[in-house]
Amino acid sequence: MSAARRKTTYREAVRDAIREAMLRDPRVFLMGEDVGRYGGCYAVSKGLLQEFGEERIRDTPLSESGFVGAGIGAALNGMRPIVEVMSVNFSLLALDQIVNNAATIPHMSGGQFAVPLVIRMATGSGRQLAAQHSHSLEGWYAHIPGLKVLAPATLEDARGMLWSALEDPNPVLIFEHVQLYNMEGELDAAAGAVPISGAAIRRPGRDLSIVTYGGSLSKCLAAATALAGEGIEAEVIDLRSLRPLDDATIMASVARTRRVLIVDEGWRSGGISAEISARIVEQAFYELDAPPARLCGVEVPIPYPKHLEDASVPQAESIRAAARALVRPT
Amino acid sequence: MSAARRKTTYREAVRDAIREAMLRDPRVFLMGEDVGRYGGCYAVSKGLLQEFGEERIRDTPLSESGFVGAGIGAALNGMRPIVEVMSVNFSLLALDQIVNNAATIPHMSGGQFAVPLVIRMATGSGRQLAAQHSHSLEGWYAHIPGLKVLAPATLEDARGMLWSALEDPNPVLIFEHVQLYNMEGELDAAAGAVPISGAAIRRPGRDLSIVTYGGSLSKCLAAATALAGEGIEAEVIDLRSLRPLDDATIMASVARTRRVLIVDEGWRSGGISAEISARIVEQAFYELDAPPARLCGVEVPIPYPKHLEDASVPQAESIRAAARALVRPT
Amino acid sequence: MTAKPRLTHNHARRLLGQMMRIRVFEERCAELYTQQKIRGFLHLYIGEEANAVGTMEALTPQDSVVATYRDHGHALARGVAMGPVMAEMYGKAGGTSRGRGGSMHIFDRPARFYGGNAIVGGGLPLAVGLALAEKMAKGSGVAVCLFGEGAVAEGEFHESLNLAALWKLPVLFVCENNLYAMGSAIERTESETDIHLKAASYRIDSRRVDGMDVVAVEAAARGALEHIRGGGGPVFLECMTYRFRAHSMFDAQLYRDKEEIERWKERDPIKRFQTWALSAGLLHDSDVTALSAEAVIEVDAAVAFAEASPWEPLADLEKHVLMDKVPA
Amino acid sequence: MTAKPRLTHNHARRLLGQMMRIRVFEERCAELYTQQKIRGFLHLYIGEEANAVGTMEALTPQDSVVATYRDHGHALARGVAMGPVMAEMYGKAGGTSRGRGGSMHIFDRPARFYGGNAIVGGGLPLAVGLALAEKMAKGSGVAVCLFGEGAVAEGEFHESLNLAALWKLPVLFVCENNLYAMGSAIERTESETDIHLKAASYRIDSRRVDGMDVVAVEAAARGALEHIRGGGGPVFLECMTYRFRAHSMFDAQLYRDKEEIERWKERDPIKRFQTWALSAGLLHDSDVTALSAEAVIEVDAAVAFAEASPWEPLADLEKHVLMDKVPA
Ligand SMILES: Cc1ncc(C[n+]2csc(CCOP(=O)(O)OP(=O)(O)O)c2C)c(N)n1
Ligand SMILES: Cc1ncc(C[n+]2csc(CCOP(=O)(O)OP(=O)(O)O)c2C)c(N)n1
Ligand SMILES: [Mg+2]
Ligand SMILES: [Mg+2]
Repeated sequence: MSAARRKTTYREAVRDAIREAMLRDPRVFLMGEDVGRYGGCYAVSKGLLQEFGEERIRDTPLSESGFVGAGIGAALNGMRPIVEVMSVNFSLLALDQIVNNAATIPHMSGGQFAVPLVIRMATGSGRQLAAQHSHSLEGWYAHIPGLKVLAPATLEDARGMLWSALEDPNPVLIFEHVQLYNMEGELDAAAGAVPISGAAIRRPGRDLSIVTYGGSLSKCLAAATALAGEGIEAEVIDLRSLRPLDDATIMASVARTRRVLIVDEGWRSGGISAEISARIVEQAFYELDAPPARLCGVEVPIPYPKHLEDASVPQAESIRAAARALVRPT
Repeated sequence: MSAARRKTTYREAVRDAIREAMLRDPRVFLMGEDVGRYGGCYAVSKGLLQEFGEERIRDTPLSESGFVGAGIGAALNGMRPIVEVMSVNFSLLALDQIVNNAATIPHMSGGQFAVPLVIRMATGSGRQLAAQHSHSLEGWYAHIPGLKVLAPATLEDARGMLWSALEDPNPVLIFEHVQLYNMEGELDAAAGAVPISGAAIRRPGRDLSIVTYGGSLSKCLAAATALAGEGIEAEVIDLRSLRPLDDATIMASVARTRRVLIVDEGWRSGGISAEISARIVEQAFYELDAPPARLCGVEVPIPYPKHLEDASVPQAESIRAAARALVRPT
Repeated sequence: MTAKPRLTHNHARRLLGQMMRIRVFEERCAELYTQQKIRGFLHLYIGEEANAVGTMEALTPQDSVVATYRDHGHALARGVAMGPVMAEMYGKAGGTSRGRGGSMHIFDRPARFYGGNAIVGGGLPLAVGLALAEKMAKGSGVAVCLFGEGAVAEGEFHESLNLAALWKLPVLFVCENNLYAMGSAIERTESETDIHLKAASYRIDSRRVDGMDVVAVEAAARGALEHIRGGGGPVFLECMTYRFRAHSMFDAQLYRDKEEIERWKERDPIKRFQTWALSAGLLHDSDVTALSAEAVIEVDAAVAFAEASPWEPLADLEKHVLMDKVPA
Repeated sequence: MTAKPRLTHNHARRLLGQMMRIRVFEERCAELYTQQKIRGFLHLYIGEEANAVGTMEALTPQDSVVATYRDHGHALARGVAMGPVMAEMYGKAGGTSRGRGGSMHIFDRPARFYGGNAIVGGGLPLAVGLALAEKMAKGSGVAVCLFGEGAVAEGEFHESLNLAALWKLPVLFVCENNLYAMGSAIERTESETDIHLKAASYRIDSRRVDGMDVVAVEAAARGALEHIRGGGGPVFLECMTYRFRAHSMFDAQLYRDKEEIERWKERDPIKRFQTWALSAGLLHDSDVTALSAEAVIEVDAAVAFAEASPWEPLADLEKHVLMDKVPA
């Protein structure tokens, strides 16, 4: 690899993104439970307190509604807060602020006030944290008008989405999958902001489109590699943004492959996969050779034991099987 | 009408259902903000305090998380609480209790504990209450495993679903559309419990299926009547339960009509309509003459003025137009 | 009545005038509601005017305000123009929020008026955040948060008071304790009914004030703001008050008796202040007559403004759901 | 050390034994975690045993218990069998929750042990509800709710305390104040760091107890339960304690220094009680040796039980998501 690339992890990429934002804009600050002294529940913000001090790396009490609401208020009054909620399950405590305030104030005020706020949270299963720490509610949040919802699945996006989100005048939720934090790879030393609209084709293919995001991307890519060995070329689309959805990229891919598998760790019923399926049939019904297929989380509060947890969400092997069944129905 | 039928309203039907449950089972009680002295925000529980006393018609402070959680605890300990949350927007304050506790404890405890709790809330737009009082989040709740979600749209269901919900060992959410409370009609004087599983065909038809629920049912029926004048016979399905969904009734109807319009006041993206559309293509793709169509709420925090509020959600006229376009595409 | 040595004629005239215009405005709103010009919920502020007027008198333009659904009185006292407030009640495009919010959601950028929040307690964290931004940016503004005593039971109250006190933020909490939350008397919702004690338990400087006495409220607000601006951290004022009307237009008031209302009406903040100012020679009958006439004229004009204002075009329904820039 | 006149040999033996078996169990859990037999988060209770043991000693079988994610100690003290608790930590079918909950979600119906709740503050409303049911059904049980001082900042704490006090419910709140919430020292999270005062502001009978003194905790719990059973309403105990280990297994403890930990270790509830009981002649060296051996034997057996327990079949993944009846 070129000298301009360096090894990093997803965790470090997020940290670098926060550091960059803090350096670039004095209005930016990070606020959340244990982001400071403790270094962040998932060690994302380790070292930032020492660098920026406790005003701007602001530890909060356990008060999700209070400090998320305070983030909204600070955004209304000129700041650019990054609020960290440790885990999406805890964000339910702040839902009033997110849905009833952040998402409505711009419209309800007739466009007088914007809420340029970023809320980061960890999401997803895979660490055996059981039913109050493992859910994937990003697709659920994507139902709410007034919000933008991002799911960085790569180092580039972990590094680059934050600044774009902070520049957006709207409240943006960024979901970081817990299994990604340790993901290693190389990143351009000069890596910076990336656009936050638009999906990305992470692997081109002709036989089917696999639409996914976040923690499921690497599983889909692994499945695609395995499928290639069977002669099935899967195109893998990383949604990147769950709200808004990039219909154009999806439809263009589906028009080429005529078959689509949507993979999503969230619960199946009423999940984001259903929305994608519905849009595909609305916009590309006559180009489909088969109904869009969904492979989603099993509808169960995530159980603790590994064999049950693994079985609760799509895995490379089940993705491969679903893709194969779609392309070569028996 | 026969002597055994009597005039009533949806509001009275709910009240009668509560009264019946209170009389039948001493473990039942009603708890919520202003359910007692005030008689309920929408006057549903008027008079019940006088009849049953303040222990069992229990006014609570403004503490949605506290009293919903208390309802869960009481259900765990042998009671059969009916908890009223004034409006679905306020229920966001109690979401931690509903999603992280009520929906998970049975599974998380390995089946040791059930949560036989009913939560009633008002939902929907149409009263010009604007962006913090008018949303339709029942479809959103239907994403959560461990919950059952009901939407009574008729007097019979308003009267009959509550007791069945109380007999269910699971947490059941009942959504009452604010525009229905004043709905008048006749009800069998002996009306009582009705099963809570299964959709109902409210109007048979051969040309298309309109799938809907709650506050949109009467609009769909009005549209169907008007469509009949144009020679289009719409079958109108009232889902009644949003979780679980009654796939069989939907698919059987779609197999007959080959066209389906899903009508839902909730926001379109990621709403319950997307799920229904996805299921239909998964289960009945080759029986469809056209892609399932959705007519949903516009993705906007509901605005106050009547013309904008009306335009935010499906109305009989827009339903009729959408149905016509589906059956007679231009 | 708290006698304030430095109360000038002009100031007395201003206080009375502010209260009167709010009263006349609100009474007109009640009429307009029965005429179905104003729809949805409507929460009249009649009887509680001294709280908003006394508080807002003490503010500077840099201060920000977070109010409840009972916000028209607050907005008028804060100096938001009456025409746009009335147009908002109508839902017209000339309204403060272009009609999208209605009576419960008055927002006004020039006045730094951040709603009009209809989730009870939901405005408190916003005020904390406004104050946090102010402190971090070394601004001089104070965030003033008005709410009813019903909000005190909500978790968001608790979290907000703790944050404000912990971080010594420039917030003035103004609890309008009108003894009822809809139909729930405070004894039936709070284990500690002395709300100012409750606030003190967060180590917040906390005082109880006669909310029917505009001079007392103003004096308390001035004192509080001085303390806050001096870096002393948040202050909590519990204003003891009463609403003379129903909670909203759908309320049969089964939960309180007429005598109680009548007793409180004897303490009507307008009548009391007027009587006192007249007897103290601070105001003359002619002032009262003039103010009263001015209020009617202003309200008439506001109604005319609202009537004349157009509706937002249907085509703009989805406007402002996402912003394309942060307004400067 | 609080000397209790009526402390018998048997009782002293029991208290020490309970604390010891929890300590040995927890230390074994730490080992099993490094062996990856236990996964996920694991929150050790080491150092805090006196709180659970002292409290649970005072309970009757009708009482119910609501705990946190630091719940293994609570469950053992409450009398939940150690084998199933260990099997739950493994995620095995023989676990209390058939393995589905893991270390943070011990539930046990016979012991009326309602979790194992991993949302900080989330158990408080449940306890209020358990107590409400008890009161409405005229039962004699008390709902005991354990939680850390970190939970005090949450809105659910506030709402729950108010409800319990307002309705005079039979709840015993036990705040295990170990001075830190993860890495956040209490001074950095609470404007009022005296938590028992905070509780008192709800007009709840509230006391501070030395949580490193099992006898003091038991005495306080007994007193509290008497008060509650007598219809006096809820009681709040603030147990001053300390966790000797990291918050969970992923914690580098950057937020406190070793000396502080060492200082608190001198007050180790097991060592202290043992020393005192020996010197007071209540226990003999042979008791200590025996208890210590018994604890190891019990933990060994629990590990064997967990090891031997099967996994839940994959086919049962969706079981219990919906119940088909309310368990009797
Ligand atoms: C979270 C929430 N719960 C319930 C309501 C319904 N509600 C509107 S006003 C009100 C009473 C509030 O009383 P208080 O805070 O004392 O204010 P007041 O109306 O007396 O000025 C209630 C229960 C609401 N708007 N928000
Ligand atoms: C609502 C919520 N927010 C955050 C967390 C993450 N978290 C788990 S334990 C903990 C600290 C709790 O401290 P405390 O209540 O004092 O209990 P302790 O761990 O000290 O026993 C935090 C922040 C959580 N589980 N739930
Ligand atoms: Mg009030
Ligand atoms: Mg602690």
